[in-house]
Amino acid sequence: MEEKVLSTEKKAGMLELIGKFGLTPLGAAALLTISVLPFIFRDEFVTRLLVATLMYGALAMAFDFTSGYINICNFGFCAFWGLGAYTSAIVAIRLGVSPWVGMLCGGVMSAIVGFGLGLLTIRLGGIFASCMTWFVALAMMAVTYNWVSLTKGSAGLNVPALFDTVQNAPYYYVMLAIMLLVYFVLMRITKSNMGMAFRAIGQDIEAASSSGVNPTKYKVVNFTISCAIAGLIGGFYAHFIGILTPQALGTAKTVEIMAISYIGGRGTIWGGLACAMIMVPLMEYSKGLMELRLVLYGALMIAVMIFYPKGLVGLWEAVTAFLRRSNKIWKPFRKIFSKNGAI
Amino acid sequence: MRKLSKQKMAKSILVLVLLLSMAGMMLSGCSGNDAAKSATAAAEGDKAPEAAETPKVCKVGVIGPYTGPAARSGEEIKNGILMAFEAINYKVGDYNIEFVWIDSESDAEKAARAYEQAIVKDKIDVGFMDWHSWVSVSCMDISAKYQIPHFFSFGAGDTINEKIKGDYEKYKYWVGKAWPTSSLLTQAYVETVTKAIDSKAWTPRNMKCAIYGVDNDWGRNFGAAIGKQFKDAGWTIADEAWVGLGETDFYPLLTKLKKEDVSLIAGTMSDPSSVAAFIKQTREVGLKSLIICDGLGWVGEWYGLCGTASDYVLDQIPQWTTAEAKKFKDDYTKKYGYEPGPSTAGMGYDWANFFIKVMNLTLEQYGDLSTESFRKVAEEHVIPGKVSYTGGIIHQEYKYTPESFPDPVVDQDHYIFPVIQYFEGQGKMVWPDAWKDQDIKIPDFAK
Amino acid sequence: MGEFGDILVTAVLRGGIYALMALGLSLVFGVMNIANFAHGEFYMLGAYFAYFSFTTFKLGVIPSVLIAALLAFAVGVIVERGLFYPLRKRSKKNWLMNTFLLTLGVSIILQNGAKLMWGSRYRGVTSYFGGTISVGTMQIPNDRIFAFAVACIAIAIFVLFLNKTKLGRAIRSVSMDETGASLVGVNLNMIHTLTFGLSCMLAALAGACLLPLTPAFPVMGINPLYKSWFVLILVGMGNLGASIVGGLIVGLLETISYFQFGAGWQDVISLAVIIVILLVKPNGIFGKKGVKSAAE
Amino acid sequence: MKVLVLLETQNACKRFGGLKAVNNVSIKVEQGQIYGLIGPNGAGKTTFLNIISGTYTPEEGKVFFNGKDVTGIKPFKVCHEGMARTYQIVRSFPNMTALENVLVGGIFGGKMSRHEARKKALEYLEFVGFPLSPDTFAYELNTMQLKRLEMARALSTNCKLLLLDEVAAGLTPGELNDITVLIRKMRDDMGITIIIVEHLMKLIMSVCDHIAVLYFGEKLAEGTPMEITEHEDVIKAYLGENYNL
Repeated sequence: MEEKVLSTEKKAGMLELIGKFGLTPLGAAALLTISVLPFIFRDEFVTRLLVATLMYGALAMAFDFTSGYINICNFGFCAFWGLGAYTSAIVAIRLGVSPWVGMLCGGVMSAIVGFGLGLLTIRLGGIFASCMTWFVALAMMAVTYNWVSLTKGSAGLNVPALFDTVQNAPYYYVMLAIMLLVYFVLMRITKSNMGMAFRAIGQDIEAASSSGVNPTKYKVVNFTISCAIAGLIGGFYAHFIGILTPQALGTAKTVEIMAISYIGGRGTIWGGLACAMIMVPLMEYSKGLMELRLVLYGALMIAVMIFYPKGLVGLWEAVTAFLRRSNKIWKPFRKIFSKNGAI
Repeated sequence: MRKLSKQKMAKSILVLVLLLSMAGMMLSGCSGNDAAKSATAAAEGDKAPEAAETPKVCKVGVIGPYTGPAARSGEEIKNGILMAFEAINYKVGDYNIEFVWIDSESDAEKAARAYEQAIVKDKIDVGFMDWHSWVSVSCMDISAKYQIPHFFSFGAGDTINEKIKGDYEKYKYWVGKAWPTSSLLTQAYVETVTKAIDSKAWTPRNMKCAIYGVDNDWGRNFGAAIGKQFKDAGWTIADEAWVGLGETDFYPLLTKLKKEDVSLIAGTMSDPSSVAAFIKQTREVGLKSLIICDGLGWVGEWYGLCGTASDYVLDQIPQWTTAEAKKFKDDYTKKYGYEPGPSTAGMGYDWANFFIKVMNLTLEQYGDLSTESFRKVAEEHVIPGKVSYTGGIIHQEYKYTPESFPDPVVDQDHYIFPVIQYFEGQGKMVWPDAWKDQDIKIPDFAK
Repeated sequence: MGEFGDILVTAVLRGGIYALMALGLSLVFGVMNIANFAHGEFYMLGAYFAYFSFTTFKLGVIPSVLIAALLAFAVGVIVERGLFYPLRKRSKKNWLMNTFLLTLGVSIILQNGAKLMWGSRYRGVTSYFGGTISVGTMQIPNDRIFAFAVACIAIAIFVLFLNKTKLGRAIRSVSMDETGASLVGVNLNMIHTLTFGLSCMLAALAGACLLPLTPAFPVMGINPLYKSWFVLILVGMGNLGASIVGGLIVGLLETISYFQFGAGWQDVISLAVIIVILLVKPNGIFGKKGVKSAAE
Repeated sequence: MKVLVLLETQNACKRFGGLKAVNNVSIKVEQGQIYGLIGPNGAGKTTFLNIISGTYTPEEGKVFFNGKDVTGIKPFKVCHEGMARTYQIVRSFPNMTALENVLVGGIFGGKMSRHEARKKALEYLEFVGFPLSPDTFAYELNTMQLKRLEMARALSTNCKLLLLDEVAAGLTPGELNDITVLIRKMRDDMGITIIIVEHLMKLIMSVCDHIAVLYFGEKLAEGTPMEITEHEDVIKAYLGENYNL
């Protein structure tokens, strides 16, 4: 609203500045709203729900960074999330360092293993690469189950909390910070030359290679970044929830993230976040439906895949395009909903 | 043209569905919020005068895995609890009891979220029950945060003890485990076997024993406990084997055990399909060992799954012994169409009755069923063991003491699972002596 | 015989069923280019159908198994007609990924639908035939022999069908070259529907045969699904003959690691072996570069 | 005047299983030439091209480019050396705009800054006669437009040598003319050496300076178009049935 007051020149300047961070004014406004949500609701449950929402959103973005760009569906994604969580927890417990350092360690550990995974999938493409990631993840989960002396196996590992306070708000802001970091980093990368390389090898690896793109390098870099993010968020999760079981590394979690990311829209980064904002609360509020809820969830997934493979982002684009074409009222807002920006 | 319009239609339908669902979500979110607000307003604004006229309500939040892989256990516990409260017509004194079913989905994070929702939105006064250890651990933090007393949860893992012992003041609101740590119960098997050997009922050909189990917290804890106890009793542990949840092919495992020629195998599995397959296959392979299989009879339909292969198997399971127990079983079967498991539905029923007793006591002592009163009754009566429940259909007496807490008191007069031996689908108690139906029988192949 | 014999017998019994499952998965991938994630759910349906025909309607073993297979075929046809067909009509873009997610959705719906309909109760039978026969030092129950025999017969009939009948040849031709096949007059839609139905039928057959071993419950399909994916990736996609060998290899691999390292590490070992094989032979052991190769 | 040999292969061999797809092929391509590779289907033309561009590593033999041994190095490195290629079945990045497609070549192949690459890309798109807006997505294009796009992408890698694989496949006679003009223009205006693989004689004969004939993996003959049309073996083996001039 305030932007109306500003002079047009200044407005353009502001817009440019915001745009540099990969945001449209609408996105910036949404961000502002998100960041004050806990104060609006003043409700512990809503805050906790928002923490989960942001976490799923950030994970979906990191997932999309691989699947939507280099076109390899990392079917073992959550194993890296779990790996980060376990690393962070174990470092914090064994070495007694602060959970913050633990979180970083989680990110680093996942990055290292993600680097290895990238190397493993060099020669593979499509569904074979996905299966490779899946098998690696299953193996990691099996190790977590069996390395009882370190992980306590399936009995579960008690993890120290990040804050002494019992409020959810601090966690919310940590998660928000992580989410923003993830968003900006991924936006930055995908808009850079590197992002172009990712898209090129994702769309046609041979053509990319013959145009001078080193597929191995970019594949590995992509996996490393995406897994590092998963690990960092995993570290946060461990200290947020306080207990870890090897199920965290399981396929079921990956499927959840994958569904969110795909329903959101592939190759967009922000689609996953937007979808998480809708789906996670939706699933929470429809808990009363029990199994029917999951049946509907499956049906939604199928419907999106058949009728709207571009996902929510495609829907959004269609809506804005429609408005742009048809409505004069739209005109003054055109700049705000600029096409190049993200949200 | 037609195709195009069809496509458009499909798109617009999808848009509509999405928009509707979004709207629905917002509405439910907002209304939930409104309800919460009005509830607070009611709580703050008009206290005493109106309360007398409107019936008083006590909201109980019950955690359980109502959907997801462990839904079966969740369902049975829920039914057991409902039957207990039906008997009192959902009324304690002038309070109406209302339930909020908190679905844990077998996931720590989702459970914690749902629990917090129940506390903040649905304003539960008190919490009750739970199934998985890891869910208990994550929910403990929530109950500590709001100081909502949470009574009797089935999560048996040591992680819970660890946490409570680590900071008793903080976590004392997690009032007791409904299922003790494995090691407290497994001793019974060792005693049974030792007695059989002492009385020359069984002369095992060697003192070798193998431990097996499902690869989760329950199986591992159980295996570790019983393994140690058998070792202390003079056995050597020849092998340990853990199998994935849901595994139904045990040929490799059993062939291996057969080769090692152990005279006793002991372990547990938590899902009926695995248990049944395991027992059937021991016979098929021709394993010459006495089998301890904890949890074989957890679900009612077990005998239909494994048949006479279960003869001679030792299990530690409460039985439908008393007349009340049998009546409960029949009522349950009639109502829900399948036979209840004693340790899920049966114990759910008992603990619910204990909880009703606690509620009555709370009302008596403190005049209301508020969170604050529950807190007091937990600290002053339940944990010190001043109140106990003796009318149960499964156990003699449900009781805590400061020493045992958070585990219930486990011994022959309180909470104990009898050791039983199966013959044609019927469990015959062989331990403890007080309840004994018959002596332990050793199959020919294990002699 | 000795230990080696035991391992072999166990491996063959396990592997036969894996092969049956993998065959269906491989067929769908080869012909329709769909990475089916709902394959395990058809295994689950097979078990349920067999249970109901065997216990509720008191049909014999063989009719029950056959009915289960036929019903699953019908469900498969419905799923194909209702979901994949419209998607194919709409767009073939990004087909593999879209259909993969589609099957995920199908899997979620079938799993939870089964729970909604039949509850989470375990429905199983003690045994089909009862009794055992001894093979070497082992006692093998007749039910397992029966399951293995059904697997063998089904695979044999299926291979004959693919090679000797007109319809079977049409299916194979579609798997090799879709455009070519449609040029010579093969009805692609019909073949796709038939293929998916057949694949579901094979999975259901496995589920129905193993009912005495694994009772029917909603999430029972997960393990068999994993295993059949192992097989498929190990030997290469869309390679029908090889998936039979692959089933046996995975069976052997698991049995050996089971014996050598204990049950807990079984998955780690067999996964590690598969990962290594994939590294050396990215298209699977018997995979060929070219049509439907690893480099998608 | 000293003639510079830009590309040379020495006894290149490639087998698939027992089949010798390319056997002992040696060619020399001079700077500024338009070099034609012809042969019937299955003669090993595309395989040979893949050996040159680094997609395949030859079992025996060497490939020298610009005096450097490039045998078996990765395609992207070959590209950095200054060799670009197009594909028989056009390869593009369907979900990128035409401009972005060309940018990939400029940034990663030509190692230009984004700004510079953009400027160049627009130039090249115009040069190849790309008829639509640079913001058009590649999946919207038809075959001819894609071919032009592919050539622009190849050019933007700053190549000295351009490999064109069956550039005429799927084009109408009119489009074929345009392509012929374009190929000449690339050599004449930009000084790019070109190797064309083709089985369409009309195109080859009209643009090539020098032609080599592959037949079942072996080099059957080479020479100027005139020499080739008169070569006995070639006529017997190839042109005998399919002479298409």
